[in-house]
Amino acid sequence: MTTCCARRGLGAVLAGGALLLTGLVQAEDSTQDAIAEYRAMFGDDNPAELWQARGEVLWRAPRGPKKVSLQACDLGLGAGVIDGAYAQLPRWFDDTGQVQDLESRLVSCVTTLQGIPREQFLKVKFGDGDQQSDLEALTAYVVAASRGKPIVLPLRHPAEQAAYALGKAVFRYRAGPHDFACATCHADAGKRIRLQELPQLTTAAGAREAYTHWPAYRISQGELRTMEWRLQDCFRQQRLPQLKFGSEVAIGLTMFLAKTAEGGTLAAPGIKR
Amino acid sequence: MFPGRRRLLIQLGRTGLAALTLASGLVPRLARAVEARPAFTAAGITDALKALGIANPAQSEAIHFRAPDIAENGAAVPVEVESALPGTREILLLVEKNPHVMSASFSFPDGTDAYVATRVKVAESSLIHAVIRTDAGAFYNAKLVKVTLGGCGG
Amino acid sequence: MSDPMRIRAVVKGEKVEVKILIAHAMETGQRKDAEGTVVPARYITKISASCNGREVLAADWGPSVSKNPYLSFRFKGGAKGDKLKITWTDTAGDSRSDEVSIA
Amino acid sequence: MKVTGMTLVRARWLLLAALCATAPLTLADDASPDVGAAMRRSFEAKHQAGMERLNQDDVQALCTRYTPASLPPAAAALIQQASLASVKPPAAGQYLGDYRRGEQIAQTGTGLQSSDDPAKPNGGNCYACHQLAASELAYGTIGPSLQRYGKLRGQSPAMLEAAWRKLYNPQADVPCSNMPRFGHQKILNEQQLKDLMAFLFDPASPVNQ
Repeated sequence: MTTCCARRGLGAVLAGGALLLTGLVQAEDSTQDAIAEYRAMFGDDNPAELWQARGEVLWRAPRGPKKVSLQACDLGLGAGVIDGAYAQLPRWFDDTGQVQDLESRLVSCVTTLQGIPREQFLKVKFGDGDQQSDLEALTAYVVAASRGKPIVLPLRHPAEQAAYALGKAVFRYRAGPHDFACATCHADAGKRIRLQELPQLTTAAGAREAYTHWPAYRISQGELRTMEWRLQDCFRQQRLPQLKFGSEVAIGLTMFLAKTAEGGTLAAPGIKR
Repeated sequence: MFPGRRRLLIQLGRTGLAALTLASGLVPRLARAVEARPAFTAAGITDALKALGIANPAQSEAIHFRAPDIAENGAAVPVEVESALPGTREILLLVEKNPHVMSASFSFPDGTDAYVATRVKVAESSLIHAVIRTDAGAFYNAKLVKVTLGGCGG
Repeated sequence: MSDPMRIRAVVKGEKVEVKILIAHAMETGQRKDAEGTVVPARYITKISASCNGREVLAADWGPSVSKNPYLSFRFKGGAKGDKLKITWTDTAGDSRSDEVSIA
Repeated sequence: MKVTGMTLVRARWLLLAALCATAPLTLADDASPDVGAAMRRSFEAKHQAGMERLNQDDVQALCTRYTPASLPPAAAALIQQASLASVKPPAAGQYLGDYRRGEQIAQTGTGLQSSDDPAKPNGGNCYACHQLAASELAYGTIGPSLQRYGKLRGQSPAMLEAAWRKLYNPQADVPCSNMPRFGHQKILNEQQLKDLMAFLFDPASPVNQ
């Protein structure tokens, strides 16, 4: 039974031969078609749901020294409002005097409302096998409540504008032994790394394509990954030191991406290679 | 080491040192202490089928087997099998190039469709076999899945 | 302690379509953690489904079923409101059952 | 910038002068936020990835500010000149190593990340950006296809020298190129560069099939 051929593959070759397409173009297209099929086969059955479910429990349960739930947490649209909140983040918060993304805002709520120390809560920022991250679960839950909502970021506060300007500048900051910047891979249209298409993050279309699907379940890791993780891992691959959680560069880049993606419809948590 | 496997090693290396070793563990060589079922410790298709008591299954186009031609990531390859063979009792999934070929078996009582969709780990480009046990003997169909690299590779 | 499964069971014509996502690491026993310690093998070996107490699927799994497993199947004889129960057991002897009403 | 440090310090002054004379843009005038300072506040050293990696050399600073298309000609000329001077040819004019090892280097994406083992050799990760062997489907398109590189060009001394230069310091040919300066930044050592050269030029290499 080991000699059996790939029936689908053979069928494609026969069909292509009849049309006498040029070999190179055909090979290119069939590779991309196959990848598209791979992605399509995952459908809507996204393990990110497991994180969303856990996040919902964490959101509602009285926890921490103060034994309260997060239902009084203000994510920008008022206490306890999660519907559409992610679509309007990052934003300025008067109570902390900072521009915050969803994740750093969740940390503020957990520390101030529930009294859980920041270090304790952030001990597992990013989950790994047995070590589950409460932050990832909460993020997944809140993000899912903005599915189908358009991104709206008016940037009325000067600090929001400053965050955007910083992110935009950081995007082109070349450094490290490889001279990489975000722009090295994400400033041009129609490029790819290996077989991975690269979104052109300087355009609305490209930024929307990327931003509206993050956070995402990463198949390669079997984990739900957040935007803070995404940025930290990009800088790791740029060969730079480690991006600090909730740092001004993390918030700035997120603001730059979100603002560039403004008007896009959120579809996160997504599913990624 | 096959090129496909090496590529996967590189690909999985992206999560760092931990992942370099994770890669080698993607499809494990099982300790007998953990795994007592002979089909799940068999190294090749022949041995696995022998352990399952199946000899010389015939290929059948009545087994609809859907899997992508190319998998962006071997950690999860979607597969969908539906058997139109009458009296289908069991669907077995075997990944030929995995060190342990046997991935899963599904049995269907009366009233349940001879259909299953799941996701399996594929260590390197490989044929995936769907073996069907029916009241009238065993049949199979297979599909080649190429495992490739997607991202920055580190 | 394991997390609940996500189970969707919907009547489609004369059949019930079931889709399941399970929170399980499906550890192969070869992976090392960040400190270089081998993470012991731990994966689901058995999974079964029953509808109002009648078995509708039984499966044997090895470690090459993907992490956070997905499983979909279809059966006849289920109706809206019937109870569908899924149970898995892993190599560590841990086991979990979750039940949903068919929609 | 050890090798070209002196050259570039001088080049920078020349560049400033050139830019001041021709355009309002200089390295000093910057209405944008102090990105370098924000970067230093936002990162922390991790394993082999120390904070010094956030510091920019002159090429990085200029290429942060400009793309190859927007780079003022004076700056481009200075980058090229300094980069050309940085290129160190291999010992005894031996450009070609082992294409099999070269293929490994082209396939390997690790090296110099905080998560990488510093004891292991760095990869070149060529396939991330370039098509090389026809048999490898998983290739990137950030850089041009290098399929049949040697077959199309032959092995004349000029060809070998040009390819070595591109691997060693691509800024010598394309100022503000996206490609890493593999030799100049010591990402790959001389033997690794020779192995990659063989991967490109050896008639038996999969690149030339």
